[in-house]
Parts: sequence; C-alpha cells; structure tokens
Amino acid sequence: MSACTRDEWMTVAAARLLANDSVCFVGIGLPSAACNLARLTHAPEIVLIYESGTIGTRPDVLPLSIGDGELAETAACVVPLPEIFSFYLQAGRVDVGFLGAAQIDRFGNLNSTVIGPYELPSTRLPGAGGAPEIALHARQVFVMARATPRSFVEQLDFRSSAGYLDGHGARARTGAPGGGPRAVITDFGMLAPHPESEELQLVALFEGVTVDEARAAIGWPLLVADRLDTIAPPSAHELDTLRALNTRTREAHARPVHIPL
Amino acid sequence: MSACTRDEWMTVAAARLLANDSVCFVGIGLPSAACNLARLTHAPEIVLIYESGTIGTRPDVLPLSIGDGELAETAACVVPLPEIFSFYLQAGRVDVGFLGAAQIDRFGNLNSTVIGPYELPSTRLPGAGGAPEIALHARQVFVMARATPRSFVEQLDFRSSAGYLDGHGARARTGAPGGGPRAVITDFGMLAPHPESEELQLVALFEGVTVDEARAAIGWPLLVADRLDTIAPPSAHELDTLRALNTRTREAHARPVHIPL
Amino acid sequence: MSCQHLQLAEAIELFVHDGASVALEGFTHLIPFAAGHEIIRQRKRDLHLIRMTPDLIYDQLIGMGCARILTFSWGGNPGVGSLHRLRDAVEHGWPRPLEIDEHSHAGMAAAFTAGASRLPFGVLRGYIGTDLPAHNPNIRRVACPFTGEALAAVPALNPDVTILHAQRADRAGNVAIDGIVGAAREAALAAKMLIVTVEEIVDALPPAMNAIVLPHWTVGAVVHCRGGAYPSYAQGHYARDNAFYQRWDAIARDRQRFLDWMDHHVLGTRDHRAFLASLQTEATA
Amino acid sequence: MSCQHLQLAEAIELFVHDGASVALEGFTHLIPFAAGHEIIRQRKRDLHLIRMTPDLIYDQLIGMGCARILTFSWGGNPGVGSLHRLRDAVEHGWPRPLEIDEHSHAGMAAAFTAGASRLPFGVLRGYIGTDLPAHNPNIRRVACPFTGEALAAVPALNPDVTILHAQRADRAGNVAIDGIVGAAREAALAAKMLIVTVEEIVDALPPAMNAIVLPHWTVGAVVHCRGGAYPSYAQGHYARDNAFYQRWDAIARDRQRFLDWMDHHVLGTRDHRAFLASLQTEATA
Repeated sequence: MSACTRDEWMTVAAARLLANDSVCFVGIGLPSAACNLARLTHAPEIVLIYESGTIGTRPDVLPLSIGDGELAETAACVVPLPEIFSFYLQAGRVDVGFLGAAQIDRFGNLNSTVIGPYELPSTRLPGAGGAPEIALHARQVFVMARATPRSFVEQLDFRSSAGYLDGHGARARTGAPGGGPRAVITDFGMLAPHPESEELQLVALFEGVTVDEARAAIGWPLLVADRLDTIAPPSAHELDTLRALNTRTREAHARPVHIPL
Repeated sequence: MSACTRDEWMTVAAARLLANDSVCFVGIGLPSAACNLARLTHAPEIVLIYESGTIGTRPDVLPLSIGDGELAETAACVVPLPEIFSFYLQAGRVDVGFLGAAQIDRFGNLNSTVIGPYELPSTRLPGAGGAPEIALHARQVFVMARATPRSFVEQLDFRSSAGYLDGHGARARTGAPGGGPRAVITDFGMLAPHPESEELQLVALFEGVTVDEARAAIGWPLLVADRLDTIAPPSAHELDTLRALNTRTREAHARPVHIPL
Repeated sequence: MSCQHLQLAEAIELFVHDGASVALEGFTHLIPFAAGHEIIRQRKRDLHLIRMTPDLIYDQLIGMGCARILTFSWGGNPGVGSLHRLRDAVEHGWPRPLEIDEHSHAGMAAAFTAGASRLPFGVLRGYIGTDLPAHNPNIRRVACPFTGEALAAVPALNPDVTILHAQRADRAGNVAIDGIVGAAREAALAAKMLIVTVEEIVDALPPAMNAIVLPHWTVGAVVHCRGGAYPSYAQGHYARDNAFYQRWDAIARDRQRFLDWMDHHVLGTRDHRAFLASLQTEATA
Repeated sequence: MSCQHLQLAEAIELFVHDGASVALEGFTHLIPFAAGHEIIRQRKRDLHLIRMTPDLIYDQLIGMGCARILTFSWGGNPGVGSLHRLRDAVEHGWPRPLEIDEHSHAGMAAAFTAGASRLPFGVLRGYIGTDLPAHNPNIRRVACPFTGEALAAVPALNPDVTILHAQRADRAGNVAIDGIVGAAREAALAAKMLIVTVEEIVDALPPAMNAIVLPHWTVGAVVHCRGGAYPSYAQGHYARDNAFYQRWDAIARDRQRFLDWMDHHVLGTRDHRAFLASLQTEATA
C-alpha cells in the first residue's frame, strides 16, 4: 500500500462501517465518497439516497452537488424532495445518515448555522439543510469531520441538529426516533458515545496515531474508551478503488461545459 | 331532431352549463356523459379530472368505472389520488364538481350513505366517496339526479355532503370555500338556489314540461323562481354527438374481454 | 427489510394473520384479486380490512366472513350498483356483524399519506357540514397553530399488511407501476409489510427516472402472478372485465348463489391460475 | 387562469412586483437563472425571496439589493462553500439588512406541500433538540388529536409568484419536467402565479402517463428561454457548469468585484442570450 492521506483514511474508515444491506442518506463530500467506496468494494447492494430525490443511485463519478444529473441518471427512481423527507426519512426507512458540521460538542450535537449570536453572527454558515431531521430519524448517524479544537468544541454557538443533547438519555426522552450519532469519524480515528453518559469518547485510532494527538485535536477533555481499537490503513484494493473513483470524478468535472447558446 | 329520452335531455342540459375554460371534477354516469358531450361540442378545451388521478383526460368512449384504462391513456397526466384531493380539489383548482345522490333536500344537501339510521340502516348505500370535499371545495357544484319524491326529500336520513345546510348563509358561515350546488339538473328541468334563502327552486323546465309535473316529482313544496326559463330540446348536433358517443361506448364495452390465462 | 420472492400461498400464510389489518389497494386498476382469493382460501378471520373503494374482492372477503372491521370511503360495485355482501353484513350482520370506520376519499387519502409519512394524523379541510364526524370518532378537529382555523384530522392508517398488484418487478424486488395508482403508493409505504403480486418479473425495469417505483427495500415479498388483478385490469396487459362486474351483481344478491359461486371458483380452485381456468371453462361451456 | 406565452421581460414586469414574495425553485437542477437576472435588470425591490437552497442566483439578487426577507433552509454554494453576498447581507447588512426566516429542508418541504394543498400549516416530526424554533416564530407545535404527541408545525408557503425552469412546454402551456425536481412541483402549485421558462416549446409533449406534468391551467405564463437554467443544468439539454460555481466564490467574495461582474454580465446585457454570449466572449478571450 502506498502512503495515503488522512482524508483517504477517513473515507475508507467510514466506508468500512457500512453494511451491504444499509440504506444510506448521503451528503456531498467525504460521506459521498465513503458511501460510493463501500458500494464499489464490500457493499455492492448498499442503497444510496441523496436528498435531491434520487433513490438507489449508482453514480460512476462522485457528484459535485447534491443534485447532479449523474445521480438522477443512475437512480432506481427520482421522487419529489418532500417525499424523500416524509415517505423515506421521517418514515424511519433510513439506516445511516451522514452529517458534517462546523462545530460538534461532546454529545454529538452539531452546529452548521452560525458562529456568534444568531441575530448578529460573526460568521453566517450555510444552515442546517436536511440535518435536523436526518439527525432525528436515521437509525444511526455517522459524523465525518476533520478535528480541531475550533470545531470539536466545549460549547456550540448554535444547535442546528441534535446529537445526545445533554447526554444520559436526554435525547431518548424527547422521543427522537433515531439512534443518534453512533460514530464520529475524524482524521485521527473514531469517537463513539459512552453507553451511559452518551459522551463521545475515543474508541479507535488510525494505526500509528497516539492518544495525545487525538486529545490535542479535541476542544474538550477527551475520554478514552475501555477498549481502544486500531483502524488499519486502507488496503491496496480500497485505496486503488477510491483513487480511481476520485480520478474519474476529477476528469469528468474538468470537462469544459458548453454554454447553451 | 328525433325524440330524445329524458336522460339524453338531462345530459344535454348539463353539458350546456359547461364553459370551454372550465376545470371539471367528473363522476361516472350522466355527469361523465355530460362533460364529454360538452368537450365534443362547444367546449373542446374543457379540462376533465376523474378522482382516479387522471387529469385533462379525453376519452374516446365513456368510462364504465372511475378508473378505466381509457382515462389514463388519454390523460395529460396521471397522478396519485391523494394529490388530486389535496393539490387540485382542496387547492381550489376545480371550477365545477358533479355530484349525484340517493337523496337531496331543499338546500341541496346530499345523502349517499344510508337509508334509515346510520347504526342499523335499512339500506346501506355505497357511501360518500369523494363527495364531501367536492361539495366543499368546487367553485360550483352541479347535481344530476332523476327526481322522485323518494329522492328529493323533506328530510335526509344522513347528510353525506353539504349543500347550503339550513340556508340563509349557513354554508358560508362554516367557512366552506366553494360556492355550493348552483344547479340541480333533473329529468324535468333545473332547480337552483334562491339568492337569499338558498332554497332550491324551479328555475327552468324542459320545453313542454309543466310546473305541476315538476312539483309532483319533488318531496317538498317546490317554489318557482320569478323567472322560469325553458330548456330547449337537444339540437340535432347535440343528440347525434351524444348518441354516437354512447354507441361507441356500448360497442367498446361489449367487446369480450380475454381472461388473462 | 429484504425482499423475498414467494409463491402467493406462502406469502399470505407467512404475513396475513387472523386479526391483522390488511389493505388491498389499487383504484379500479390493479386490484389484487388473486391475493384476496388466497386469503379466502386460507380462511383468515377477524381481519380489519382497509380500502378506499371496497370492490368485488372485499364483497367476497366480507361475504366469506373474513372481516371484522372495514375502513373505507366508497363501497359500491363501480358503474353497476351495490356490493350486496357488504350490504348484507351491515344491514343484517350476515355472515357476521361488520364494524364500519367510514371516511371520505379525501379523508382516507390523508390518512394513508400520514401513514406513509409515519405521522400520527393527517390534516384536511374536509367533512364540513356532514354527519360523518358525528358517527366516527376517528374524525376529529385540529386547530392551526398560526391561523386558529379548525381543520379535520384523521388518524394515520398503517396496515399490518398492504397488498398491491403491479405490472412488473425486477429480481431484486423493485416494483414498477404504470397508469392509475389511486392511493396504492401511500398504502404501500404506510404498511408494516408490503406484498406485491406482479404480472411479470424482468431482469431490469424500464428506465424509470420520474416513474412510480417502489424500491426493493420497501417491499417485503414479490409474487409472480399473471392475471392477478383480473377481473380488474393491468394497464398494458389486459382490460377490465366490465361484464364480470355486471354479472357479479346477480351472483352476490343471493346468499346461497354467492356461497355456491365462491365454493366452486375460489375454495374449489387451487390457485389463481385454476380460478381463471374455471371462469374460462364456464364462459366456453 | 389561462396560460399566456410571453417574453421573459414581459412576464417579470407583469407579475413580479416590488414587495412580492417570490420563489425561484429547482433543486440544483433547473434553477431559473435567466428569470432571476431579469428581476435584477428590472431592479425589483423589497422582495420576499423563498427557496430551499438559495443558490448563486439568490446570492446575486441579495447582493443587488432586491431582497428584504429570505425564507430558506440551506444557503451555500453547493460543493464549493459560502454564498458571500448572502453572508455579507446577514453579517453586515450590505447592501441592506436581510431578514431571515430559517427552516430545515423537511420543514420547508412541509410548508410548500401545505401551500400546494391550500392548508394553513404543515406538520412534521422535526426540529426536536434544535435551536431553530427558539429563533423562528414560524416554527410552532401542534398536538395530535388522537395520540397527544406534540409535532412541529410550519405555516404554509404560498408565494405570490413561483418561477421554474423546465425542459419543455406545449403550445397550450402544459409543462413537462424530467429528472430531479426538488420541491419545484409543490412550489409551483402553491403559488398564486406560476411562470415557467422552458428550453423548448413543442407541438405535443412526450407521452406522460405518470410523468411530472404541470397542467396548462395551473401555469400563468410560459416563456421560451433556451439555456435559462445555466449555470445550473437542464437534464437532457446541458450539464451543470461546476467551474462557474467555483469561479463564483472569488467573484462574490469582494463587493466591488461582484458589482462589476453584475454590471458587465447582467445589467449590461439585454437578455439571457446576451448574458450567455458575454460569458462566452469572456471564456474565449
């Protein structure tokens, strides 16, 4: 295996979490790469849903936007977006929802709305989009985020979507149907909620990464699980498949587009 | 013009009420014949919706059921039934709704549910189907019913759909969006609501029919409007078109169906 | 959930239990007659039958004593008249009393849509000025939290089992439906278990894009059953047998004639193919 | 309502008034850029802009000072990053303050669906555990009248004008859409006035059956406008210009560069054809 980037390792680590019979609600970026990598390796039958309304899509190249034509052309079907959110997500038909965020706290709550006060933010972020209800309804949520103390924070500026709220069963007491953030895949390894407190703790490290490196990247005092696993580097097959996918994607998106004059 | 039946005359009288730019919610039987006759004569652009989800349908022969394949094949589009009731009917997009009923009272309220008490009826009728909301939302409702004192009654056994309730603005006070039963086409002529009391009164008679014949057919003391119109018999063109439609329909439905063995 | 390919008898045996709520949907088009007959053959009891337009197949299920409750909005023989077995059950409790949960089409459509969305209730501007709410505790009011307007509310319908008939499925169990769908899609997605009988099973469905497809992972079982909607129809495969609907009026009018007919054509036949053959024989006799 | 065939400038002039609520929908696909540019050329003001995913065209409308309020659920440059003009309006009130009515996708989808159904509110199981309801009085609770469960409610969205781009219309004004639709159909049917720009006008639409069609009598005006979604895309006609979306990041980052660009390419061009030509010239320069 050649040396891989941390993004590649994160993508591979996330892909490995996906089962062949999973129904995944996919976001753009690393989650989309992870889901399609899973589909192209160990999970050929995985069902990918993008919120644009494309169900069971099998893109040959990664989409740049959530609504690329490639997603529609390779989908089992394309339905209006309100049906995606009511008949599929809210109906409890999604096994895995992928989310990212600008900020995440120790209970897996996410902020993608504002930095600073809501009414007069220092940074207005794009907003929650599909996240609040993905976080609510997916059987499990996987968060993918590169870790820095500015993004893994003690206190969110705004809670855009719910993780475990204040932990200790607070989420379940709201009646939230889904299981919440079961895994946070970062660029050093993985966090997962403690079974009782529901605080995110370190459960796995990329091979060769130290606990100290992980702690330095997290803005709260990071706890380490009783059992700490090691995440093996990408296999040659995983890495070849991912890189071929990324190469196809770059080539496809580099093709000049004809202005429709 | 050759002699016509009362059913034919009713159909023609109803068809004449329909404008070329109307959107009609059509029921099976006489309303379906009337709407398609209008389309084949003076209203070629009339939009016909059947509750099965067929929009802008232009059947060559009359459907026997509300969901005949002919309706789908000749439709501008076919949508799921919930959309017909929410995005079209409830949204106020229907100009004319056609209804029939087992019983109608002097305020145009309709019963298609039971004869006798609801819990132990002497006759269980098919039920309201689409009628309660057609009656509520269509800009105007046309009722087509052959009149007898058993069907045009002093007191309904059950109110399946609302006409003018107790009259004198009672319907409008409920917030019902549509205009209610603007015309009741019977086999002797037409009733319409009095502008203030909203009681159905005789407004037009088929040519040659007497007020006494009308009164005998109605189970309440029928009032006669200040202005009483005459409904001319079907023209040769109307009758030829209707009969050709009915002939095509009979022939089509008489074709033996192959059991799909 | 993963989709299984089963024989019809297996699917009914596995998934339709006595006392279950069962929706056989399809609006005039694609009514799953074969599946209904199999339910009768297996003598299921105490079913809560759900269907916007109880058709001949529900008349048969009711007349054979399979049903305890009926949720519906229009119970007639389309284009012909009454469903005599339904009437007999309501008017005379024969062969057993039938509880009624009666709605309008718009109300049932809202209830199925709420069910497919896993919301506890559906909202409509409906039932105003009608006597239905007074006789059905499942029709209530809800106030708009913005305008204060009172609207009608109905509880979501989530059948234990929904059964549809469709034109085709692929080997993975993706189901494609063409033509009139009624509330079939909503009833399918509202169900805890979905069984679909299909005219044909193909290697690959026709290009879909915006067509109506039930993804394989929403489908519990697919059953290959040619002619499974007859005497209803399957767009592109065979036409509705209107003459049968007319003949049914006389058959169902009389209890004994009904029982004899069911005995001969349904209980006396092994499967849907044999049922169709028995009608064929009768037609050519 | 009867559908008119108009030029784009006429349609905007006739139907988009200062202060109106306007939804330009299309989800990544079929975004009506040409119509948005025409609104900018006509210097409309105080608009209530509505859109699930404010895209570059809303960044431009906001940066040019056309908007007073924005109803939205995700305001970014898809696959690239921020909408800098939207940020500048929210963070610094430039060129004017922008009021925000912020939802989740599911909330806006429910609001458009309620609007299309002419219900006053939409219901969803949503927003639980988020700070959005605390900052938006348009997110309330409603209790299920059967189970007592508290659910989220949002007021219906009924834009004064919805503008879509689609592949084709026929001469009567029936509009056919292929591919990803997002909430375009619901936004269209929720509108008081619907304008659709199309790639082509044909004598007869392709066979529809269960395809997505907006019937002509739901359409107020049809405008023939080739390339009207560029730099978004029209499935079957042209691809999304991802490079333009990436270039936009640098253009929109700087107020003056943004103004210069708008001046040159939008205000300085007569119509969409001229806009496209100005980009073409730049590309080949």
